[in-house]
Amino acid sequence: MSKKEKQLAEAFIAGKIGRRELIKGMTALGVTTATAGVLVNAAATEALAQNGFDWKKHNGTSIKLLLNKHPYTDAMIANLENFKALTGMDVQYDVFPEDVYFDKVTAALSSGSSEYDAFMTGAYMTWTYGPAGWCDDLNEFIHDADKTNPDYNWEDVLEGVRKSCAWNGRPGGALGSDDAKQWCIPLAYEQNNLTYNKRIFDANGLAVPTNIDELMGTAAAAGAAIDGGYGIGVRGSRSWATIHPGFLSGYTNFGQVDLNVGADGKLTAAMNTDVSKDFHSKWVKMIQDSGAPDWSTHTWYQVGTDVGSGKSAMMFDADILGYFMNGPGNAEAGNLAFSAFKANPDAAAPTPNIWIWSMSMSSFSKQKDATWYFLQWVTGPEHDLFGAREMDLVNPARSSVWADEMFRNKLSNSYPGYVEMHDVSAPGASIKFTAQPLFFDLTTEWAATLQKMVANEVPVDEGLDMLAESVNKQLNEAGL
Amino acid sequence: MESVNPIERALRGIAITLVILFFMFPIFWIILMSFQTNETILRMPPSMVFTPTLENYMALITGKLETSAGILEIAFMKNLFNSFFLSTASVAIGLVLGVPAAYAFARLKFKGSEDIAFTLLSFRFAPPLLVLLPLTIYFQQLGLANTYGGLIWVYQLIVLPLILWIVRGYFEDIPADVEYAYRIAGHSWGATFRKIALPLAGPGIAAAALLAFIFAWNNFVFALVLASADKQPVTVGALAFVTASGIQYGQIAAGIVLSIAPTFALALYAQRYLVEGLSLGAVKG
Amino acid sequence: MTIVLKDIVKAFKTDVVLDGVSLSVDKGETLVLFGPSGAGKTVLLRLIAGVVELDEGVIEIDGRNMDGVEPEDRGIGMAFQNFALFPHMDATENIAAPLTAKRMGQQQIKHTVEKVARLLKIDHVLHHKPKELSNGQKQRTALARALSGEPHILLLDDPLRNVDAKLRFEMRLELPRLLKDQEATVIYVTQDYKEAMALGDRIAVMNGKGIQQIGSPFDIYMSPANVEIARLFGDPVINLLDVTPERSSDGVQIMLSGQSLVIDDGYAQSIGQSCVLGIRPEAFHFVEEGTQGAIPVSIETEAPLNEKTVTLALTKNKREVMISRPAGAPAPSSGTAWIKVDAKNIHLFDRQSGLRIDPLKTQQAQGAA
Amino acid sequence: MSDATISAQRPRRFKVSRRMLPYLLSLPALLTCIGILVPFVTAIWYSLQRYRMSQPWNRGFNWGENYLNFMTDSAFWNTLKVSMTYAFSTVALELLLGLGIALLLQRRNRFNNFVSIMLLMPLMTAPALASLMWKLMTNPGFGILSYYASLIGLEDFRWASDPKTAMMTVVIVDIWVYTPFIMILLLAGLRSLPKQPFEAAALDGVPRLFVFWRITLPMLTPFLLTATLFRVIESIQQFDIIYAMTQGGPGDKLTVFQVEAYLNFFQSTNVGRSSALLMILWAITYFLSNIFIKNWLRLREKQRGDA
Repeated sequence: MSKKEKQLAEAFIAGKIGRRELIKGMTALGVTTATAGVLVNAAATEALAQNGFDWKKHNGTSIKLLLNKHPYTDAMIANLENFKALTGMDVQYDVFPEDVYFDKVTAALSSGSSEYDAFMTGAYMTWTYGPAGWCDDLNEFIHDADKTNPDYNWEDVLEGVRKSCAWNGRPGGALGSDDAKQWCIPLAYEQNNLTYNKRIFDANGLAVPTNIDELMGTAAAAGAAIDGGYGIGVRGSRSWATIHPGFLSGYTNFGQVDLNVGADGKLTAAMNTDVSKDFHSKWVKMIQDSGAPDWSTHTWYQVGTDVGSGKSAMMFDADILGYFMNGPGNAEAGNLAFSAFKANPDAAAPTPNIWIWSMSMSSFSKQKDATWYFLQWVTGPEHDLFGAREMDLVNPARSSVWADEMFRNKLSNSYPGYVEMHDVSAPGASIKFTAQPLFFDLTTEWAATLQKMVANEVPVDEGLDMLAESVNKQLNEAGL
Repeated sequence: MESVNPIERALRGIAITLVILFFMFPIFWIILMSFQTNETILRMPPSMVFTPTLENYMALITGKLETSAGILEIAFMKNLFNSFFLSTASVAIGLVLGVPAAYAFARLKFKGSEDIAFTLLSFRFAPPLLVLLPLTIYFQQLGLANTYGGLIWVYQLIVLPLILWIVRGYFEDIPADVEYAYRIAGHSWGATFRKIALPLAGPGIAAAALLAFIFAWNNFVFALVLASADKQPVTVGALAFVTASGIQYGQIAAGIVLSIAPTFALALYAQRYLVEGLSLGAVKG
Repeated sequence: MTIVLKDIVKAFKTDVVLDGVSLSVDKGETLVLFGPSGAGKTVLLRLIAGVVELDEGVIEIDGRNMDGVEPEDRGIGMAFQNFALFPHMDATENIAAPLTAKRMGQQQIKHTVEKVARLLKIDHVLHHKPKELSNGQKQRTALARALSGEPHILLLDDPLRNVDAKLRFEMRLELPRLLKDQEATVIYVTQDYKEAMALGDRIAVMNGKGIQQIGSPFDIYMSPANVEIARLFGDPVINLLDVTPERSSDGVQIMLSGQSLVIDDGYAQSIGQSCVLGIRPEAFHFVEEGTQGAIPVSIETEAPLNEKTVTLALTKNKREVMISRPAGAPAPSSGTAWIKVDAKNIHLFDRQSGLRIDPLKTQQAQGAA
Repeated sequence: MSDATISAQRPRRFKVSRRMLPYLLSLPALLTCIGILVPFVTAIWYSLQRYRMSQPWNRGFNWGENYLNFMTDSAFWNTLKVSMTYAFSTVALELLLGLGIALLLQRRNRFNNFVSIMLLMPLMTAPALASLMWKLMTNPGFGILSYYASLIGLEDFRWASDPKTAMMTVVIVDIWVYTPFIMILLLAGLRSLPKQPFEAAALDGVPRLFVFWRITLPMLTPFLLTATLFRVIESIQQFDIIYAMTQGGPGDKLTVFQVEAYLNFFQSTNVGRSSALLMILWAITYFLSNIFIKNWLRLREKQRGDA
């Protein structure tokens, strides 16, 4: 970077000039906004380099990452040069589309490949990877002052998110318990809330629903109002991913759980209670009445694309999906609004289930210490802040970033109501599933059962009883 | 086969039109789509009237995909190259291994030849995943994981049985006497193979190679499981257009068009081998 | 080059084609393998050529065991019944195949090909692909290819089978001279007895897994070893009549339509046994009514056959007989006629075994039985 | 041949090479494939274990238990049913359609040749990408097929998303991709048939339907068998199209063997069940292919014998 650019960036870091001045100054120098962000962070990185930690310890080492194609990855790659400059390390990476990403991770790890040192993952996946011996407990690194730089500030990571990534490996064991192992570290996370099309809502005089019954009503009304569109987008493919967003968030709000953990540690199915049946009936009816016609193939991107193109009036899914769909390139850009949502009128607060994109260290890595340098940098406050301010690293997993005015303003300016929504639902946000090794089997079967219910192939009560029976059988067979 | 009956002619015409419509329309539509932006693609009702844009192709070729979240790097051209390299190399090796073996099975009846031939063919019948899943582990141990060499080896699973089966039929159809005549004239086995068997089975070999190339090109799951990103073919690469910031329908379409183009060009170039060459008795005349 | 076959056995799967065939061919000799299709002639030729493997037995060429010697090392020229031309090469390249194998120079190859082509009158179609050649031209090309390398052994597998009658006739005249000029040892396979007679120094008659008779054309024609061979040689086919020789005052006699035909005393061994009497059509001749021993027949039809004329007639017992005479010789053409046969010109076969009964070898035959 | 005769004479070298030649020629191909056979054996071994990667402590041999469990496992029977339905409906329809088109294009002329090449396009499209195309075309939002369906009164036609039409939709995609394969094989076959029987039949005024059943079809049988063989085997092992279209859904409507096994391996990491499923699939394909190949070889021998 030229000297002038550097001066501008340093002035900004030191608080001498504001963001507006910075961007003005940078633009005058012919630098785009995104590049400006990287430059600013270069300055921040320089500050980091002076915190007394031996950043150059692994100078010359090269590590390789396995990454999912995602804006978080884009943010990581955009900032990578700064990490290389900071440590003198080289970072290679493979990026795979999300459709095949996790299969790729499983293929690499199950074969014991040492090709990748670290990889992106969700917390659910570590329930497989951890016990299988494919990823390491990162507590050993986090709490080792020799290996972790003093500014890392682990406690800064949102507690619910942080603990959701830790599990003691015992089927049914509580997440974040004292004996839990930190299988992964959050990059950013998604809460499941309502994203609705304000234009459609306003035009048809619709109010933002505040519980499941209102949601059904509003969805039906909105669906009737949109020509060739439908009321509400939720996922429906035959996959665990159908269960975990809106569906589980609403389900949990009624005090329901997926599994009961007995006193003896034995797991049993818990989804065939009366309350659960009631919730399922409503959910199924909502999809039948006002869901997408091809709901049963919908994954997050159909749900998102439809709300972004105005095909659907709202969605109960990841908040960041609403964030992206409100951005340029979408027909409804700027029309989307956000609202925290509690399905149960009697509940005190929303209980969003969360998805956490995080980083894990491969147990097969041959250079774990060097890899940890990358992990602490990429999950550290500087990169988080950079990603949140300059790229699309929403929702950042650190409370310090949420406290950052610049980030809050950026969000509020472009995405009104987003920050408020986050603040309302964040306290109740965590993973609501019971951690256990059959997670994917049970949720996939759950999704398949939902599909059958929506297609009227099986009544809700009967379907849930059958599901519970099947789940119990599988748990039993697996010795859980 | 001479149809003079006007009703029959009309019926044939209608049938052939329907066939062309069914098989060609999706391609036609995807080509149209590849010249549109997301905006015009998502219009309802769909319309054939739009201002064509080369944006999608430009993005693929330059590898820069502009999205709301900024510029994304995509490696589509690299994928295309991988497809090309993997398919070509696999077919070449498949021919080197398969053609002599096919000749042995066809001409030099030997003890257990039918069994060995059947065994080889039956590899085609092993479910790919059955082999693929454990193979990841062995490839890791052998250092073949994520190498072109390893992939080309696994591709033999598709290529080799196909070549063996088709080419063998061709060799069998060459009258043995023609080869005997050449041997008796004083030429060695090798010369006979080169100068008589190979040229006469040429159309069959070309057809088999072409088919094998298509099947290799179209493969999806082998590379997906066994290779890292920089070795992925287009079939996997085309999925990369699904990003968190939306599906780039136009680019998917352009990607599909670009991935069909090479195989199709090859088929056009070698069409006489495909249609005429696949007839198992072609060399009898 | 001599060729010696000893106890050749060859089976395809369970189907035994040759069972203990022995044979020897002298240097410069032309041996004709004659027999109906399926008799194993072609297989035998291929065994000698080395393109089919032996099950048992020995093949020697010039005293050298051919076991394990590749076809290209046997110094053989071969013409196939189906020509087996190389479809992707023109006639020149086809004919040159044995020459390129010898790594001859281009000039010399050209010269030799042209020479052979002129000999076989195909020098005007040398640049044609087999597809563009007529059957006759293909046949000559195949022959040229067999000859061009001047092999010491020529194996000709019914080369005239697939050509039209006119050409076959021509070639039958040409071939003997051609083969003599080659000074090669020739084995010639044919199903045509005239070809066999015209070309062979000796003929080996093959039928049913082995060789039934070897001899000069004259021997085979005059003393066929069995009914089959008698039928195979001769056109029109030999007349065969079921008879039982009996004793007569003059020795041995056979009754034909009530007329006694006294035959050689050597046939006494067969008295009272069921036999087949073979009389070649040309052994009959028309005689005046009332001639001693003449047999009455009613003439059915008459057909001129090139150099001879054949009459089909019915005996009293409604048995068909054919009588042939040189074309132009006078004969009754309808009604009842009288024919006679010279007792020297008959063949007698055992009806059960079909074997020839040789009047000169009475003792041996009896001894063997 | 006796040893004495061999050793008495010179060229033992030839003897050896002649016997070894076919083995030498087929050995590289065989070795290449056997290398790939090793994992196959491993898979058998896995299929006999209780083996879920997320529970390494539970791993151990349970011998046939994975297979025995299938007997009472409704999901397995469903998989079997779905796979069979898919295989038989695709192959039957593709054969009919492919034969029909081949007959239409049988005469050699410029137009027919052009059409037959154009019709190969779907075959050039990777099934994974073809599925993507069809997904776009059947998208209820902007898909052209959904639009046309609505024009003819099928307002709410949901293609692959509706359990009732999901199978039909993937079968259509399969037909679209693979019919050209059958068409081209049969076209090649038709065009290589000898002309005499047809000319003779035409001279005798034999009805064309009779000619078709009694002459065309029997002579085409080897080609039909080859086409069927390759298609049946590929179709019973279908993965790409179904996985890309619906990942086996909606419900368990399309959980064919390979999809089910893939999900078992990659999502549940249940290696034991996944391998056992694939072994059963292998057994089925082996059985089917055996029938086809035996018949094919017999026919071939017969035709050769006739010729």
